Amino acid sequence: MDEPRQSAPVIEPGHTFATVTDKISSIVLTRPTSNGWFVGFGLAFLVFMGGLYAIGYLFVRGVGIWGVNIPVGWGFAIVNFVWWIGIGHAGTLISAILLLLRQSWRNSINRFAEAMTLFAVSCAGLFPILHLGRPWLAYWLFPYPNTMNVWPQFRSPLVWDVFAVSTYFTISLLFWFIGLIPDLATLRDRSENRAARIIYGMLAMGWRGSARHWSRYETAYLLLAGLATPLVLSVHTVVSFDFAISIIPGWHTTIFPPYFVAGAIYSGFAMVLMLAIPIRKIYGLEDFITDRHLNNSAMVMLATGLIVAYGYGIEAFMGWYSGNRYDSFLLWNRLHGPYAPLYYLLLICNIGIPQVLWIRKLRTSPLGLFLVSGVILVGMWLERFIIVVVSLHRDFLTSSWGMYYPTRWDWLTYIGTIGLFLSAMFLFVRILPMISIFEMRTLLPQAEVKPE
Amino acid sequence: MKRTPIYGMMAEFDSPSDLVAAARRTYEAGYQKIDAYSPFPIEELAEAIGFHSNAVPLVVLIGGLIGCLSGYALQYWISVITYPINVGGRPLHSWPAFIVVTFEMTILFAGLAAVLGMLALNGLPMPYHPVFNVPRFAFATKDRFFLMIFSTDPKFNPVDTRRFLEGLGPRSISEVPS
Amino acid sequence: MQIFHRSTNTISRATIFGAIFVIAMLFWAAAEVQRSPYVTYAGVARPQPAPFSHQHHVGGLGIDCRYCHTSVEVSSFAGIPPTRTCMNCHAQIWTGAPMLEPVRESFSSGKSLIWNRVNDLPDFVYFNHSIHINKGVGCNTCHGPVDRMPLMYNYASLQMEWCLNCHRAPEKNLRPRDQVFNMRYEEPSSAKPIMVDGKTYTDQISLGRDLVTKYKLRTVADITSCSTCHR
Amino acid sequence: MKMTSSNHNSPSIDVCPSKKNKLDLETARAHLAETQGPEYWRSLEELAGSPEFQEMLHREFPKGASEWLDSVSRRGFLKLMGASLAMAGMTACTKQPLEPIVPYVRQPEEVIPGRPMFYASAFTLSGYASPILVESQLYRPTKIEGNEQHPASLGGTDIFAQASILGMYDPDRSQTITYLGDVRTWGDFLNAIHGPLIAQKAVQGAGIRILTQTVSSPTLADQLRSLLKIYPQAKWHVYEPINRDNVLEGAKLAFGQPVETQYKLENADVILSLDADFLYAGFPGFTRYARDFAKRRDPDAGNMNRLYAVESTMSSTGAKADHRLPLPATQIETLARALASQLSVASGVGGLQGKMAEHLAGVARDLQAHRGSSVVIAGDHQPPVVHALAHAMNQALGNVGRTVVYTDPVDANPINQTESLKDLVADMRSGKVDLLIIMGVNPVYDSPADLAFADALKNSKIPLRVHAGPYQDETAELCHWHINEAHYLEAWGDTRAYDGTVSIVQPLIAPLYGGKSFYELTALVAGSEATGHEIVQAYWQKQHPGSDFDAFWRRSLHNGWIEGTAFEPKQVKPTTSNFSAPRHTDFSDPRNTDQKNLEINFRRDPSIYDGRFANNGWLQELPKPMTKMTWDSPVLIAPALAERMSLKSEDVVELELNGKKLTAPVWVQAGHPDNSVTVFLGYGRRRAGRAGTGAGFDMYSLRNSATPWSVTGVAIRKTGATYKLASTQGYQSMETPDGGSRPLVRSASLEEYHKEPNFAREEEPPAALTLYPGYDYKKEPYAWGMAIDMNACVGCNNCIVACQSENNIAVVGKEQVVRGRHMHWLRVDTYYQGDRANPRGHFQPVPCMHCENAPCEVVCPVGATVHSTEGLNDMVYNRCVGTRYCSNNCPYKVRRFNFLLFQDWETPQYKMMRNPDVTVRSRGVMEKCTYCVQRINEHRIDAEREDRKIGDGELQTACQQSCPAKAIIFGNINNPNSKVSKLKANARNYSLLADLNTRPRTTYLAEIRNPNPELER
Repeated sequence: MDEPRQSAPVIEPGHTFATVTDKISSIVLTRPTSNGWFVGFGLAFLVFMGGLYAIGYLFVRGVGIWGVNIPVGWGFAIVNFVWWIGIGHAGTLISAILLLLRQSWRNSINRFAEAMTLFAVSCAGLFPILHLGRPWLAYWLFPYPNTMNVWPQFRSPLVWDVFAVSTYFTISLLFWFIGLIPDLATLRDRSENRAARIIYGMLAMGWRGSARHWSRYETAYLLLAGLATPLVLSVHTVVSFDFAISIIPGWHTTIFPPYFVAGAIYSGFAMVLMLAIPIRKIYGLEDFITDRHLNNSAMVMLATGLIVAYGYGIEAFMGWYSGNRYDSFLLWNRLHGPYAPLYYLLLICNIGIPQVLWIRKLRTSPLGLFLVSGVILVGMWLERFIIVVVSLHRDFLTSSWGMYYPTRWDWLTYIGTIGLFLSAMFLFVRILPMISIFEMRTLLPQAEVKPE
Repeated sequence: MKRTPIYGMMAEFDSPSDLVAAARRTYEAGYQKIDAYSPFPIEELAEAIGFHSNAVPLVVLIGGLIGCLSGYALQYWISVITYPINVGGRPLHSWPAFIVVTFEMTILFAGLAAVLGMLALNGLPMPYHPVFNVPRFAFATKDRFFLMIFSTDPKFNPVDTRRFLEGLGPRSISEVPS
Repeated sequence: MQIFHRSTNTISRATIFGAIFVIAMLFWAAAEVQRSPYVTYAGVARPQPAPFSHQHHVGGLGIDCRYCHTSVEVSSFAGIPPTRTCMNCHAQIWTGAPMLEPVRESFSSGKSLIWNRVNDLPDFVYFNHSIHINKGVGCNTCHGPVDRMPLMYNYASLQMEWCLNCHRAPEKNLRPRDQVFNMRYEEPSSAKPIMVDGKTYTDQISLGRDLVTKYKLRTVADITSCSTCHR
Repeated sequence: MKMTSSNHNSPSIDVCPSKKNKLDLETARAHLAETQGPEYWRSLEELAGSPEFQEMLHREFPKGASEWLDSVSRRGFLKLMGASLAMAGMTACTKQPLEPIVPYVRQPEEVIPGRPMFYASAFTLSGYASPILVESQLYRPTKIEGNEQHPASLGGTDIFAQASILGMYDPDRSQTITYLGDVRTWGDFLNAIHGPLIAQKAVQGAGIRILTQTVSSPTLADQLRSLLKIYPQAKWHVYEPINRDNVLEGAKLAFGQPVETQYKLENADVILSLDADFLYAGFPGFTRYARDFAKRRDPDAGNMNRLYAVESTMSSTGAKADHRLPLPATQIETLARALASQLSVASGVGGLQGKMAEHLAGVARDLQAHRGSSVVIAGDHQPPVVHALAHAMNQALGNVGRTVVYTDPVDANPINQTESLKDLVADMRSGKVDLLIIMGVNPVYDSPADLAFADALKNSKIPLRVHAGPYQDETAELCHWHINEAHYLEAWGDTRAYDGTVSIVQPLIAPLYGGKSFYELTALVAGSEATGHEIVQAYWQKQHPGSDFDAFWRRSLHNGWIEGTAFEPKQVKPTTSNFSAPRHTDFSDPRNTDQKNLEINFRRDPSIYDGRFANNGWLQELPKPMTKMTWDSPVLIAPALAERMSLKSEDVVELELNGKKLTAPVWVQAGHPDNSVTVFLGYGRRRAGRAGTGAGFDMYSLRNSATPWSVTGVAIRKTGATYKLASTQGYQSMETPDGGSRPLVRSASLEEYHKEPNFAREEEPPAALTLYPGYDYKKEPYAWGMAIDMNACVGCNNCIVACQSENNIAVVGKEQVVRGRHMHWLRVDTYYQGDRANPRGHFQPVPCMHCENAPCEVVCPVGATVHSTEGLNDMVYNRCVGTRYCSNNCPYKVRRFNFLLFQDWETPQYKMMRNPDVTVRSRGVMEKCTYCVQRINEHRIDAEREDRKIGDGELQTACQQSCPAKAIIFGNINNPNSKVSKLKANARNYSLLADLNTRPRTTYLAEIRNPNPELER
């Protein structure tokens, strides 16, 4: 492990295999559950129920209850979809890419980052189905033999989405699960409660830490990381194709894939920090999630943020340079059109404010980072809104120009998915080790095998 | 070979270094049917017990190839053979459009192969295993390191093996009932 | 400590493979149900106000299809005979038959008989009898051995895959126009060859191919375009 | 024939005809009679077992009023129930519900189930007939088409005729005879009126007053006259809010007698319109005029006409004009006088200075230069003297007999209707009236406010007040008896076209609610109980005695008109001297008049006319040609005025006209004359039905009998409130706010065109530019394409309604239109170009382009929209899952989406009305123009059965068939000799957004204007 000269360590000194193990597993195994947890979970779940109500009404009445119309056929649903998918990128990125880059500091944040990925992708996955005119027919997007003898249309980016997102979810799930197996074994052996023992035992599948197993395990884990790396890049590329493949000014552009991926990582890390900071405070994990982690994540955000800024720049430049009357109008419309305030807000959130991350002090201040991350998440949501709505609402024929106004149902559905996300997170931290115990052990100096 | 009521003999160590050293010595001593257990992966350990290569990469490669071919074949069969129809004036075999799904299918199959292959090769799930009969083995997932000599080893013999293990200076030795 | 019993090893593996098998079975079952008479009504006779028997009228008395289904050659709709058509004969014969009471009742009261539709396509499918007749598709190709049906039932599933089977390979089902209404028509075989324009055919495919050109069928691509049936 | 519980009569009774086998209804009648009138179809409904129907039959007044305006109404939830059924109909894996199938008892000989029949008839509006063919599916009228052979139609129709089919099936139509709101029978009424009539006999009917609409029906006129013979003291009053009093008085002023003025625009090289909107429905003879006008707009024919328009509000005529002069209505008289003196026909004022004078001089010279081939047309709402001047000018220019023809009036009783109504009110107040019979008129709602008709009706103790009409409207409310009138598609009658040609109106179906026609009502008052059929036939028997009557009758019914009934031209001499003194002679400078003293113009509404069509959803949702407004009647104001008062569209203002106040939203209308506002009559109905009630604002409340059309002196005040208006086209310019402009409608002057014929052509990217090889359509027998000539198009909207009727397009209501969810498959974009004070108008009908490289198809994940081998962009509703990606990716935005369950799945009337050939779309699916694929299929099948190819022009889309200007041409572009191929070969032909390489099958012919070169600079 090549340690870049960093002051803050990945893990505070004085820990042993035992302390690490107990510290982390105790969060799950200690009884009783704190009231704080119940309150938090209760609220999150309530919000989620609100979302379900909105979804129920949606199924009864139809997408007409949302603000979508002609020309703006896609509204909040797709905005939220892209936003959630983007957030879902951090997990696999941290686990896979940083693993390949041997960034061992990742070990203490990859577990819940992956969990977050799964939940974010689940939230994202809801929207493409909900936004259908006839959601009960969503399965028609899968190629399966049917009495109609008809099949999906593989030239459509939406079919690509189906494959990309479902693959991404599956791989992330596997990655997360095999990462959990040794820790589940630990919990199996630590827990006093018989039921817990059986459940963890079943999930651990009888893991016993055999050297042979470990060696195959490591190979598989590494290969999976190798596969997940191109995958994570491809997913948001494919999502960006939804727009790039079309002919609508503001969508039809080649910069989208890289710029979407960067944006995804940007928002992903923001979400990781928004979760990590309170969690480490509440569960006193400052020893494992140290300022070093905050600092590194902050720098990743700074970097990806600049890539995103470059994306905006190129879009604007192309609008002007192409000389295409539709593209140049799009630029004008973003700067002076009815949605211009949102565009400026977007620039402030995604480019302006994050520049404070140049300040080292702020990169290690939990509160500061927490706030900046929040701003970035808002900014990234706005970016998707600008891309989807502002491009659509004024396209080629001036006669067909229109406006898009979200309805209360749009908001309720969106908020609802946030509720779903948080509920899932609460459950996760309560029943599974939120930090990879066995990988933490490897970080300890004792883990090194001294040559005889 | 002779039937024995015991599954093997197990020695417990405190540190990865001790375990690796012990494993080496045991292997050099001519024991082949041995295994070592640790709470985290130790690169040297597999070598030490004479486990050199595993088949996971091959499985993944095969999975990937299957995914790739089936992915493209599916699209070609649907778009060109069984359901040919003019979509926006594009040719039936619009290969550039078929790349994405092919790629995703490759990753999916390779990934599944990696996980399922690993589990299968490791013989998991195996909730029951004799080693769990040893109460102290619970620490194998915390901070203890175990070396195991199976009773099926030709050199195995309850008395000699125990003596040999004692020679390695373990924290404790326990017999693993079958 | 040992949490699980030996057997759990076998059980856990059995469960994994069992689950896979069960799921596969469910999909298969769903597909079967979708094609089953429960959904398609294929082969299921419908209750009718009067137990009209095609077997008797067509098979037995040899009445031509067009006597009742008058518009089959000129319209999309083959036509359901008005009560008067029944009365043409039943004013003279079986005048007292109790099973004909609904018919007489309808004729005297002027209230229509309400039959139950047997060959029923979804409302978004537009089928045209006249063109199929015109291109040499026999009645019983789709409607089956009507002359042997005491009570009418639909012979085919009427599902899209069934339609496409023919639209994708019309030569498999074409017959000479003069044979369209022949309920006992048999495909050409070496035993029973068929003469068309002085040419003898002993197998359906070669006959079908020639009829495709003779009757100027549109290309398969044409007749599998969506708007051929969906508007 | 069957009625199913499902969305429409299933495929079993569809099919368009190969040739329109028109037959007279004689035989059909017999069969209908055989099944006891209404029972004939009612029984079917009962079989369908629809409780709504029963409920509807017996309910007195329409429920769920203004349902369309309110998304969460009772019926809104009923629709929810329908949704489940909708899904059943549209999803793939559902079990088919068992459906009944109901044959005839005795099948009529000429009926072939599944093939429609066409009957000739005529639709009448304010006395003027539009000749039509009605498509009948097993005796259910389903579509109105133009009558190609009739001189007044030539295949064209107008929006009102097209939409009348919905009018017939309107579930809110009055469904029973009522007395003080209680259900009664025809017999009851007979008894009730018997006594009073006896009493009147004694006094020679001195107490009888009959108020009718404009009557052009020879039979009805004859009936009424003979009625007046029976009751010599009785009086026959005529009133319509949109009357032609000024035309009549003008004719009297000019010739001393009422005459009808007909224009022969095919002979006119120069046309001057003095506030006459002769290119929009509602102007007598519009369909024919539009055709003649369009015929002379072909720049390649070398005889292109020139149109000057002086108008008081932006109209489609103004939009088509080569020179347009916006002028407050009250100043047009002055201009007319000045022009007249220029042409030295009248001793008016010459006193004109500045640009106006030059302009006028130029026009005068142009007219002079085209003596005998020019025409001056005065607008119905211009004062009599303007009409007289127009007559004089036409005389002086030698146009009479060439471009202008005078005949007897079409109106059988040409009297000043406003005066007539005044007399009636006077008699009512002075208690002279004992029996008042109101036929079809709704004076309580639409009579001038100063007459206070409602008050007169309520407070004058008229012992017996009878109202006959299609609705339980405002007037019915104040009458004792209400007779539900039979729709013209349900009853016998006759009527006259603008040229006098008489058409027999024949019923297509027995009255849905057993209504009675005015013929029958009049007969009853005259003491006979003859049926409409007997009455009309008897009258024509008199006109055409002799043995060959049956042949004559059949021929007349079959052709749709009676030979030799067209009026003969009349020789009339105008008296050029006796023009009364000018009203005012100054062209006041716009800037110095204040907002307290503006001119207000009252105009018929472009969509719902005088309010009689207020409950017609198709018309309510039809975007008005210039504003694209639906469901509402804003106050139109000029941009300059809006600036001075800092008003924006949708700001609410208060109008005050001699004491009466009314608040309404404004709409800034480019090209509207300054210091003048235009309001539209017909809105603010109280008892119109679920669609019409409550929509818009009642401008009649400001209208006075003295100044029915325009008057100066209205004050407008900004209230600060705003009001949402439902315009379907938010942005009406091709110039984008960033200063760019988009070549959507391409136009040039005739000169420019001759210099550069290919000006409209745009380089399409070469096919080789793409990675993909193109698709070869040449090998196909047919490749469908469409060409739209924007020079011919007059923006009359007929195509939109025709399409709506043919393709079962849903009405969504104001709220949904505001949200941008209207469903029209074909829209007409209106663009304004140049100076907002007096811009050029352009109309561009936009159906689906059926792109060969369709962007919509590529992005559909389930292949619900794909290409047919003949180049159609098929839309498969039952495969659509509703991602709306196709619409996003459609650069023309012609796709429409069922965001909610827009179709009415319950009302049995609508089930009967729908075209059984077209799937009724459910919630959550995309839909769009299909090039009328149902017609293509039926024609192809018929052609194949007869072993031939579809002939050019044999197959017409709905929009094309009834287009009065024949601006839309559809056909096989693989046939080089087809009309459409020839048009596409024309230099003016271009495709919209060609640079996107979508390769549209629908292309446009650029607009060419013919301005007067001398006025250009």
